[in-house]
Amino acid sequence: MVTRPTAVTREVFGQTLLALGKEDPNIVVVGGDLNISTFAHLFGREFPERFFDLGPAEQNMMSMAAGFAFSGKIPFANTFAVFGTGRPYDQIRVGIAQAGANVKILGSHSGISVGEDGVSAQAIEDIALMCALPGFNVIVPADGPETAQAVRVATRERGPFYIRVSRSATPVVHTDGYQFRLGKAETLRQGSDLTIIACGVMVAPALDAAESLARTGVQARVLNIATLQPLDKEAIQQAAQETGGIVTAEEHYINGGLGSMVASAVALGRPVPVEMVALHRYAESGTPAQLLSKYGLTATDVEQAARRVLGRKASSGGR
Amino acid sequence: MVTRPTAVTREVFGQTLLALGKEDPNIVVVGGDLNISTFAHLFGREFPERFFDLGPAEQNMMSMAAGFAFSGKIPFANTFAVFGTGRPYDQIRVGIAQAGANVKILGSHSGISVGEDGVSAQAIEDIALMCALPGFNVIVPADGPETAQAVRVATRERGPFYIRVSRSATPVVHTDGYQFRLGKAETLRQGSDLTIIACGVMVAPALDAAESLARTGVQARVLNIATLQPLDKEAIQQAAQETGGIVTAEEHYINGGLGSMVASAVALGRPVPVEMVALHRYAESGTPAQLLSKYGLTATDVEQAARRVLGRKASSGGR
Amino acid sequence: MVSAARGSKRAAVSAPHHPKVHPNGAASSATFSYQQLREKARAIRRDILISITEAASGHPGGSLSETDILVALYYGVLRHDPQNPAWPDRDRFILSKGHACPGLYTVLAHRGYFPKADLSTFRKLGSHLQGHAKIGTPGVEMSSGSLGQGLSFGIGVALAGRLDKRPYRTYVLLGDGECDEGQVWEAAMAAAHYKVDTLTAIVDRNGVQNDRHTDEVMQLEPLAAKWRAFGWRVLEIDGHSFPALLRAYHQAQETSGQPTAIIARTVKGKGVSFMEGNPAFHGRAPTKEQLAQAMGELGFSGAEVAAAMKELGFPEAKIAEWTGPMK
Amino acid sequence: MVSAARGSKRAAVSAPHHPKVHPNGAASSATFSYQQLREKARAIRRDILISITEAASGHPGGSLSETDILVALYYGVLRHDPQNPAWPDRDRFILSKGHACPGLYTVLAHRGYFPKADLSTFRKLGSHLQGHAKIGTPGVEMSSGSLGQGLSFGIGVALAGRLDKRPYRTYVLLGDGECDEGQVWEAAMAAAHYKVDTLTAIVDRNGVQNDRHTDEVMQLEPLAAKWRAFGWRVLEIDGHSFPALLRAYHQAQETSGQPTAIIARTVKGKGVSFMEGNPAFHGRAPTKEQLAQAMGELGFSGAEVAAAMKELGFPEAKIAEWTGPMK
Ligand SMILES: Cc1ncc(C[n+]2csc(CCOP(=O)(O)OP(=O)(O)O)c2C)c(N)n1
Ligand SMILES: Cc1ncc(C[n+]2csc(CCOP(=O)(O)OP(=O)(O)O)c2C)c(N)n1
Ligand SMILES: [Mg+2]
Ligand SMILES: [Mg+2]
Repeated sequence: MVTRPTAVTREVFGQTLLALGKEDPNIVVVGGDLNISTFAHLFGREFPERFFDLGPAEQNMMSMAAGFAFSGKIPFANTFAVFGTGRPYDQIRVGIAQAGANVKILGSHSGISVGEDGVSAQAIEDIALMCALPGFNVIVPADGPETAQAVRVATRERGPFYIRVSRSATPVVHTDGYQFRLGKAETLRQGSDLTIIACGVMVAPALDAAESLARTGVQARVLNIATLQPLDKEAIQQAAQETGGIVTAEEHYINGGLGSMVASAVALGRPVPVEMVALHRYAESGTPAQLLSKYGLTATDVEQAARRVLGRKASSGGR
Repeated sequence: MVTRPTAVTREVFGQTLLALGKEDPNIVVVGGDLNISTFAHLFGREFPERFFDLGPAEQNMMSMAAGFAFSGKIPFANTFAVFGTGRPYDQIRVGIAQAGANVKILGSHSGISVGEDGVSAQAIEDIALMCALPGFNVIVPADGPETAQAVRVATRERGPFYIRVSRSATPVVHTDGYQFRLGKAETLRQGSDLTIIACGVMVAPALDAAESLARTGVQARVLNIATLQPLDKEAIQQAAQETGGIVTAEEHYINGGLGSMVASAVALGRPVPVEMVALHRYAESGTPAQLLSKYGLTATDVEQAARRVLGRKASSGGR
Repeated sequence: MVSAARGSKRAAVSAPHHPKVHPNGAASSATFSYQQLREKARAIRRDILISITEAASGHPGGSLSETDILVALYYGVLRHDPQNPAWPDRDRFILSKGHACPGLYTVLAHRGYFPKADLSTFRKLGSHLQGHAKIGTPGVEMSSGSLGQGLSFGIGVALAGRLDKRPYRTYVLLGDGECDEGQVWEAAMAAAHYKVDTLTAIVDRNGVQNDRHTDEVMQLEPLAAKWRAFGWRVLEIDGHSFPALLRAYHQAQETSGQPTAIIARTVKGKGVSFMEGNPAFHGRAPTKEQLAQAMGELGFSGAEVAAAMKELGFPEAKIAEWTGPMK
Repeated sequence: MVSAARGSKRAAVSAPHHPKVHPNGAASSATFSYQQLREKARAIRRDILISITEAASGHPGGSLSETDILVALYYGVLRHDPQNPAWPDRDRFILSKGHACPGLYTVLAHRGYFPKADLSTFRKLGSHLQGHAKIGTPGVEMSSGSLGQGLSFGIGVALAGRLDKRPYRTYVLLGDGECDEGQVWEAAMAAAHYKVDTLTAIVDRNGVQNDRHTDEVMQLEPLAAKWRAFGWRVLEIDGHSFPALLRAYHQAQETSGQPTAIIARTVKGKGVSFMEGNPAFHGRAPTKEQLAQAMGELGFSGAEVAAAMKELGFPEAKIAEWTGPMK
């Protein structure tokens, strides 16, 4: 495996938000007593008059954000992913999604890599929730550089955005010049034997798995799909067409996330075998590394899924 | 098209709940000021001491239900589907799903067939939400008889259940002797050219579409999948294997519902072409019939999707 | 800008009769007497009921209870320009209890935000007059339908105005049943914490919610004490008295350092005997026969209703059919 | 069953020393002096800090502020049986502010619900002592971690008891920051509406929430007036005084027709100078060095800490390493 530099995506969010705050006086920030954890306090320290902590009162926070948005502001609502999606879901749905409000939601501490705090804090359903809202842009950046770009793009583009970041330091897979393109899959590695499609913290393990496969002569294409909605169906269908098998990898419950959306795109295009690396149940407290391993979200799990796909391709007499 | 008798599934819920209340003194009902609409008031009239209206305060309602459940009661929480899923989602997630509480949630007025009340009342994401909760039983009955059975099964089986019913009268596709089996797909019609998989109010249009297809010599299998979680993957994979193409039909947004879960099952089994009849955006006010037609949820839409599948089967040189 | 002297017969109410003549639509000179406001309210109740009857669904009870609250605001208090609903300095009115949109729609139509004829399309496919008020309709500031969200939204609106140093005020109308929602109290706490004194909440205290009376479903009293304990100035008034309403709005405008809650005691279904205080008409449309009776009780002759229906865009045949049995 | 006379030095506290000897685990005769309760609390604070230090994450501040509240309950008030946590007639304690579970876990372990050695597994893979208290751990009544849900849960528990004519009482501990959540006020309203007088809420009024002080994040005062306006009897006490705590619990038991809220003024991080009133220690574990200082401040010698760590199941090497620098 390659040793990669790491970055804490929530910290990158906070720094980017601070930088944007200097550029655009219309940005306001609302928070739920977790601004230090999300690094939104960096903005709050610099621009106290544009920073509103509402305490743990997430419903109020989201509807307030909608009110700001329809008064010409660009509000960033920030908290843990669980408290920024499920807790105020109805407020997001009616006041932001259905209204088409220009609200940006940042959910930090997503997935099981939250670690020790345990299940209540581990958002493993937020992608399903946010992708169930028509018109909502849902972004799961793979690393620090992509987070910075995603936050900028979300600020620039009108409409509702959800951006999902992590608690722990995660590997950096992009170089500094990287340009994030909203709604577009990114090919991180060419290959024609199968395609590994990943998002968020699973992109690095996907690349590691591809490396490992390459050592046995298997060339895996690797797609980073940071925009979960709108989904780049064409890239997925092209990958299915050209490589004949797909593995998805995400730090999310098996239902409603990347896997099921990719499976839908594949089934609507050229059907090929798909294997999914995802969560099948609630996790627990533990270190991030322990949990990722116990619950099946490692490079090895991705590689094994890839081998299953290759086996299924072979047995179906596929290309 | 066959003319079928109709029943109002929310009314069947209310009547069944009343009957169960007579059988089991441990059933309690919590509601959110919509008990007349859900017909839970039938229970409330008969058993006022076991009936608790909390007003529109759905978060409180759900956590109270959890408290009842862990004190030996079988609580039914009832309200509109939007207010029984998204509004108190975090309470359901932590207090019911993660805790494994023996709570039964009844969401009425689901889908766009709510009609004139408009988008805020139209639950088109509730299946995605509830299926994103590991271990949550999610049932979307096709008609009155199945609703009655589902409510009984949910009462009998331990663990969290979500049951989704409708506002309007909907066609009855089951006879009185029908036995609902939790977690099992029901074959409503045999056929080998393709399979139509539907749930809820889309089951009747699926049967109508199959009839229409039969008149042109196409034999469509029709599966009613009332249990969305746990999903009967075997039946789906067998249908894919045996019929080579699948259409899904649901009154739900395209993401996270029946279609995407079926696509996942198919992609994990034998990949075949799938077409989905589902919603692609928010609807609006209108009569149920107008909306179902405008937003593409009619028998004709199912039939057209079936013909697309047949076309794709042919062009891929499939079986 | 409003001054309604206590006990006076005429309200010195400033509001634009012809908004277009005013630069920015802001300034205003026309005033309405209490009698004129009452007449407006009567006409608006009429059109509310006609449009709900035509839709054959909708929420008459809370629309009739809120009518005077809205008429006082839109004809006596708000600085607004119906020709320019996006005017940045406009006062904002936010309907949190969005099911009662027939009241708002009818006031907006009478005020000139959109043609009155639109009222006959309420809840119909393709209409901008959705079953619950939604962003997109001219004059509608918030998407609604899910209770409890409006006050929070209003805080955002009001704080944006503070940041931008705009002079506007923000008014939010809540239902009493709606106050069961915890989000209302989250918002109440936050508005006081941030001293949002440009924000006024009006609670339509009609004593009835969806299924039953508020006392039966969820005891709200002492409601004024709740708002006070959450840091608000509280005014308790008769929500059907224009002098009281205008005075209260005025007092709210003069309150600084804290937001103001106006608890407006009203009658659900106000003006129609069989709807008054009757939970059954929270969310049910009247029949044609019931409409006829209601029109009579509001003091409208068949001819007057026919004229109104014509303005609302109804075809002759339907006008004849509906108003035939009316006196 | 509890009677702690005002000003008396000894609390006539009934609680089982050896629960197994009591039929159903209910009856109890042993009493603890205030001094004994204080000693218990000191030992529990010690073990809270040891387990959080070992976990290298967790929430010391709110665990230390709630310690006396829990000790008074578990040693002086609750009718419970640690050997039979499912005893249907047991009094229920519900920790709504689930992040402060180290306090609860340690009290439960000291009370005998599970081995003290489990405390050294807190937050570790496979442990039943999850980062936020969760159904499944003996003595834990509710899954938590998301603020605002416990009081509602408690209403369900209490009403189930009323339906089943069981004698138990239900106690719910809330954080003060937690009271920002609207759900708390939904529950407050409902508990009063349904006159759930077997329900007691305790607010750990430590003045600090996650990021900052409660006054800075969201003004809660006048907090007692809020609960009163929501229909509750309110008792305001010193949450670190055992006489005051026991008296308040007793008064709550004697209140009928309405639920009781005990606003317990506490110090976040109580007992450890650098944690007291310090938001930084809301959710951060002490270092080994900080633990050593804390142990000293609580009055424990290195030898005493070593003995405690042994009971908590730590290996000798770690005990030596940690307690070496201690006095
Ligand atoms: C979150 C939410 N829960 C439930 C409902 C269903 N509902 C619609 S109106 C209503 C009663 C509202 O009563 P009130 O606020 O008193 O309205 P008014 O009497 O002014 O019409 C309810 C429960 C809703 N719209 N939103
Ligand atoms: C719904 C929800 N929002 C946010 C959080 C994150 N959070 C954990 S503890 C905490 C502060 C709680 O403060 P308080 O209730 O005063 O707790 P205490 O001081 O007793 O530790 C916050 C905001 C949460 N756990 N749940
Ligand atoms: Mg009302
Ligand atoms: Mg606190």
